[in-house]
Amino acid sequence: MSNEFVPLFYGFNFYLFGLIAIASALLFVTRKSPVAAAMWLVNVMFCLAALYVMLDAQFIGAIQVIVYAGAIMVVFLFVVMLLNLGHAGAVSDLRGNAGRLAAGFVGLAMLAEVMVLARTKFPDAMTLKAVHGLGPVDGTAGVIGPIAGPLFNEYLLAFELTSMLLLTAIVGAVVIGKKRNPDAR
Amino acid sequence: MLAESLALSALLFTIGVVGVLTRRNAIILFMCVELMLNAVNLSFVALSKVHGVGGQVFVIFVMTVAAAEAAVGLAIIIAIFRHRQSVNLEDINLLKG
Amino acid sequence: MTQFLDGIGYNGWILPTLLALPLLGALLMVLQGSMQKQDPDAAMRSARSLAFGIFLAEAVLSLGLWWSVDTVSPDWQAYVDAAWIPQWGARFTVGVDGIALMLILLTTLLMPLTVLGSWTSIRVKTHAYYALLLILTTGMLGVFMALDLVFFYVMWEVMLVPMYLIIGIWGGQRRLYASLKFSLYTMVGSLLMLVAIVYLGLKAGQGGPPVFAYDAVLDMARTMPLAGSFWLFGAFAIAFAVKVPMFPFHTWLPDAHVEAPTAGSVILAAIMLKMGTFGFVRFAVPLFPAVAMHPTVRMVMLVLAVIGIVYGALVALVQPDFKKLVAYSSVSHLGFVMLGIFAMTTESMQGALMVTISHGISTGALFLLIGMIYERRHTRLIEDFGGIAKVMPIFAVCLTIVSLSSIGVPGTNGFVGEFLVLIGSFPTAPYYTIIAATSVIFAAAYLLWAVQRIIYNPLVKPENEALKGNDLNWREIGLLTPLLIAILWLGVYPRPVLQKTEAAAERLVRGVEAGRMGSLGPRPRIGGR
Amino acid sequence: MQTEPLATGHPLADTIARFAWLIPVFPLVGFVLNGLLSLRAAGHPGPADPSAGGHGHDGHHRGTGGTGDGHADHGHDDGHHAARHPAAALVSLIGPGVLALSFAMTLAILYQVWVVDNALREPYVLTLFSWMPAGKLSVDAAFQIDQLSLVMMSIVTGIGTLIHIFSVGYMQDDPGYPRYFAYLNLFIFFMLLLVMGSSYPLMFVGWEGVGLCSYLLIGFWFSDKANADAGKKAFIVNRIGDFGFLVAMFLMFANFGTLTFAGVGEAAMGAQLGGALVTAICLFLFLGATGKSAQIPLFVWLPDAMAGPTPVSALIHAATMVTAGVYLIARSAVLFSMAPVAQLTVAVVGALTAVFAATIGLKQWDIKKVLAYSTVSQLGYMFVGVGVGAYSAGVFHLMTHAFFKALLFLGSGSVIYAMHKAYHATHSHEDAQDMRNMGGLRKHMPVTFVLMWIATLSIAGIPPFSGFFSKDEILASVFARTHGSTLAEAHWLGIPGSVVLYGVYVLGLAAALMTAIYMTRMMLYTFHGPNRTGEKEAAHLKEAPWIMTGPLVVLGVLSAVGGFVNMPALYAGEYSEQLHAWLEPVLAEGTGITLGEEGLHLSHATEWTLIAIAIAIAAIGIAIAWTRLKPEALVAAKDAKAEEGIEKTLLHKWYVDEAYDKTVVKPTLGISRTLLWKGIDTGIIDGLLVNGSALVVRAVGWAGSQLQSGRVGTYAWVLLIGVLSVLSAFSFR
Repeated sequence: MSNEFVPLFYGFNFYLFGLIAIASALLFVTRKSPVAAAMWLVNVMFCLAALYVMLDAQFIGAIQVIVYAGAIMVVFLFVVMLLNLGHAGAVSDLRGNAGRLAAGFVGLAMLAEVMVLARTKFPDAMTLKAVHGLGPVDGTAGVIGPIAGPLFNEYLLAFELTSMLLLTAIVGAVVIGKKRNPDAR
Repeated sequence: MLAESLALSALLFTIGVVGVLTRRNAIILFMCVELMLNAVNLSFVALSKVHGVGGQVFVIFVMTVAAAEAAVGLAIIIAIFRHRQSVNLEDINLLKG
Repeated sequence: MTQFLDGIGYNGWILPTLLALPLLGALLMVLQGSMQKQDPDAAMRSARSLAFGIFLAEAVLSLGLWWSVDTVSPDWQAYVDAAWIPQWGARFTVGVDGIALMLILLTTLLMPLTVLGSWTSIRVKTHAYYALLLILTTGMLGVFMALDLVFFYVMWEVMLVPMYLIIGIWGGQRRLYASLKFSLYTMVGSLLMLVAIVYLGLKAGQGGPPVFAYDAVLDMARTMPLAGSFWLFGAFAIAFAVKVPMFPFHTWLPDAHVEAPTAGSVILAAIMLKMGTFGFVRFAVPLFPAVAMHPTVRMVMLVLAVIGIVYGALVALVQPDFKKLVAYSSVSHLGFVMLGIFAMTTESMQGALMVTISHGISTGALFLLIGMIYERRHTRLIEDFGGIAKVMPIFAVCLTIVSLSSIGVPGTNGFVGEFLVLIGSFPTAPYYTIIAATSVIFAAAYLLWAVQRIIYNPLVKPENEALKGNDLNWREIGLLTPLLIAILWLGVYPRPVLQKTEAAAERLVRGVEAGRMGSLGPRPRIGGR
Repeated sequence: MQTEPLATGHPLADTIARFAWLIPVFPLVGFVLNGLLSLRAAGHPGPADPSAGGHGHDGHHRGTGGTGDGHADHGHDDGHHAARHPAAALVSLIGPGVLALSFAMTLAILYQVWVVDNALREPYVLTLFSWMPAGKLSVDAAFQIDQLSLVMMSIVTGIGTLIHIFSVGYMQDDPGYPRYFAYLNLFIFFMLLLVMGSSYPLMFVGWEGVGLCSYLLIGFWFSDKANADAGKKAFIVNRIGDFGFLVAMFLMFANFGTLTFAGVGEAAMGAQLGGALVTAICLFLFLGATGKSAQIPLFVWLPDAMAGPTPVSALIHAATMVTAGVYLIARSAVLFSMAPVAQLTVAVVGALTAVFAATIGLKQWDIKKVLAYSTVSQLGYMFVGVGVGAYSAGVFHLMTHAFFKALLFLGSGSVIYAMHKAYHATHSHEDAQDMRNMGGLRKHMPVTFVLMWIATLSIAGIPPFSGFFSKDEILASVFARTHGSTLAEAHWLGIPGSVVLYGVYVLGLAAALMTAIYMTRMMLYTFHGPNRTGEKEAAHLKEAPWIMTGPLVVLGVLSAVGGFVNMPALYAGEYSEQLHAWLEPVLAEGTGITLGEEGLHLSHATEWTLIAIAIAIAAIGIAIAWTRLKPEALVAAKDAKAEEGIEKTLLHKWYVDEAYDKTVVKPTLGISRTLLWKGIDTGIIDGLLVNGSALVVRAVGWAGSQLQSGRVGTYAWVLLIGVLSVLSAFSFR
């Protein structure tokens, strides 16, 4: 990518959304109130949707907005309100200074690790082979078609299993979340 | 823009991790996990530009699983809250055998 | 007799049959047990008769070995070799020589007696108990006849489980502790041995599929460099030393003995401990003669053997529990065996084997006697007795004879073995032998003192006076008689046994002597027929 | 390897000696029969199910259950006079009968050897079967018939027969009567094995066997703890000696390659005179002998052994078993003669024991204890004899001692029997063995009185009784070897051998003096003076029945004339030294080494002087006791005051038992219990190593379980740290 010509506006927007995403994420993890945190997370997701679009994954960007920001986060907020946890409690749920320091340290260590790993040459057995028949996305072949093809051919079984998973999750959520009648026993 | 995307992904993932480690509220913890998943999704999408559309297919799977996880996880949180009147993880040690 | 046995092809089928019969018996036992569940007394009666019948059949069958086995021949006798697990290179290979012959006969002849010893004392889950005894028998016989290292190891472990259960289910107060200690000790040792066996098998396969055949492994092991074989010897030696048990590994024995039911103690002392010494004679020493006879290694083994002899005797001196006393006396006796093995002369080796056999007989008889008195008095503490000879004279006579045999009074089997070990060990290990010989004093002290406190002294305790008229019954006399005869017979005329083992002992000694010098030398046996 | 002569070529091979194996077999048969009788009467087998309890069976057992209802007090229990054993008559026939058969057989062989005397230069070895063949070792079950073993066999079977007959009277009323004879027969069997065996291991069988029988017989009345203790003590102390015997055998086999008497003797001839090897072998053999023959330091068991029935004391602890050590050394004559240092050790220990035991004998009140210490002392004498290489003199004293000491013990048995009967008749519980309760028995038991005096004069060394000749010969031999022998030239602990021998001679005289004193004291207190038994009891004192006094008379005759078989050449002319000549084929080789080529000869004047000194010492001893001791002043045991000072020390036997208890027994038990068992076994091995490793495992497990808090937060931390570790493992390869 780096050897390609990158238009200035494209690059500006990319960095802009990236910085907003980082800032929102930081705000998200530091908010006391769950509602505020959730709002900042939604913001992160919007930024990511934008980035997806810029990375020639328009369909993913669309469902990012619809599924994540629109559905999953709404469920979160719904639960927060259902349990009446909307405002920060008397005691912060944040850990003490030591916990925060350690967490920061772990985070830094992870980043460093990723940097080192990026320069590491792994043994052949550990590297993934390119999947045959799936060429790079060229952005001209339409938005949905390139994804739909593999999804309903190579990954059909996985796709169907995912549907099973969703069904199970729905049933499970209903069963778990159902208020038990104390007299039922 | 691959390198920048991956760097952003790593950064978001790390923030998610730090969030998981620092928060005690179960719901916020869940959200942090969602953030981490999103970070991973970003790298998938970025890499699909080079390695093929499989990455995007995978993102769809991840989202599905995330949705399922959110549904079940939140149901569990509700159940626990009914039982303990708290979503603070320090109060919850049901995993202990 | 030999002709008749040849006529029916005895040597061709006897060893597999001896292994299979108890297993079939165990199956039969389980079937019978599942059919009648209601009346425990009826179950006990049917179970013990069935078990006795099977063991008797086994004993009668095995007797033919006495004539059919040519102990002088350099070949393995009654050799059977069949494919077993081809993927691992493990084969079902069995065969005997003079040494194994004696131990197999000891096992098969002793087992019916252990059933008689459990006749009335085992009252719950009788079918399971006898089924376990039968499986245990297969394991023990398998160890003595195995000529494939993997088969040997499997049989070695097969023994462990039934014994663990026998102690753990039918044992005394602290049975769980004792059974766990017993199995953990043994397992630690046998795992080391497994590693060594796998290594040897791979090495003997020379890059191809592993080979576990005894003869092939032996040839390979003797050519290994000293440093490598040192660790292998160590792995084998620890496994066997735990079983023997040698000095620092012996503490499982008193607990296991005390807690085990009578038959368990008898088998443990009479046969299972011999697995350890047999292991040294069959595997650890001949496979790695250069290590075993290395001055330092040999010194360590001799020192431990002698410590075991004296230490076991001294600790036995102060035991309040008679069963524990006998257990420690076993440590002492087995020390003699180890001394004989590592002194490595023909006389001492034969003596070691003689001690092995006679310890099996006399300690087995002692445990049976303890079981008999325990059934009557429900105590084993020496101080609880006194003056028993007055109310149970037959018991007193038997206990006296058996104790004298254990002490090693000439004219009993105990003397022949000890004397041969000592006189054979003296030329190669004089100082150790002299220290070991002091145990003739301690042995007399601990056993006579205990015997005095049990059957002599005034009869004051009312519980003991109540034993009047409750002397040994015919079953118990019948069960002790073969043992008493064996004690006196082996003491007065041990020649048949010594003759049968002489060739094997001599080949072993010469082979080890040669192996120590670095040459291949005569192996204990070469190939089957 | 074995140098045994071919059985066919031997002059004895075609004679009755061929059946010599019957001699020990007779008593063995007796043992089996009597043992079965004892058991048959003793118990019926119990119920089929032992845990079902033994009640309701008592009815079958009335009167037969006890095998040895011993009594706290020596023999005859009050309640058991009616309990004479049902098979007593049969036992009385079998017990002494088998012995008589053996004795007759021995005499027949003895006669045979006498006839072919000159031809029997080589021992006749009768091989029965191969006992322990293993590698180079080959031990045969074989009997050796030669002059020495014939002497011993005659003593064993002859005196054994007499004592068996005596026992018929003495033990008749004991409920354990068949058991008693079973043990006694078994003892004779083993004793014959000991003296007839042709090799050291076979001798060892007999050696241990007699120890075993001694154990059983001492503890015959085992219901008394003291008796059982004494039996056990005898066996264990003997075992210490056996250890020496064993080591000696190991040394012989390792160096000579054989264990037969003939083979070892031959090999010893080739060894170096005074070499370390033969010296070591001899010292270890002597350790064995000290155990069996109750010498310093292992003599402590013999006095306690008097807990057994008195005929047992006579047979085992005076006449036969305790002399086995002397026999052992005589048997190994060549070996010992090759090791002068060991010989001197034997002589010195023997002499010290003789004196030491005699001092204790001076103050004992129990009549059997006096005799016991006297036995120890006389055994010391025998060791002096064999120690200085005068093997035939040692064997001679062994023989005469067997006569007079058996007589003394049986006589004391008669006395005790009478005392017991008397106390029993009056239901008194006084001690029937305490001399302070006796006195004046002369009137009541005249036969015993006369016979006991014969024995006393004999042991004191008054001519012409047998003891005089044997004792004199030993002392003369010691004196003769002070110059010119290998002993005189050797050094013992740096002291010249001749000096040592003079010391031994003086000690021997001292012991003789004390022997005369304490024996006279015993006679005075027992038979002379007023009676202290009690007025009522005195009426019941009477001579024992003839079945008991009969053997006493025979022994009395033997004690009186037994010495004539070996009179010195000085005055006996052609009748001199007959025993010496008889034993010459067996012992001459050994004696020859000690004395050199020509032998040693004392001048007549010296010999007469020595004889005079010996007689004078004995006479002085008797005179001292006769004049200084006042039996009239004694009071009965129950009124006696406690002794003080040196008397108390002597009465308590120099506190040797106590010292052994404090220095050996207690520490051994203590170390075993606290250090070995509780310390090493339970503490270090089980506690530290076994439970320690278990503790480590448990600690690790506990630490692991703490991670299992059940809190997601903790898990997240652990997970991440794990991921980090794995990743870093890859990145920093």
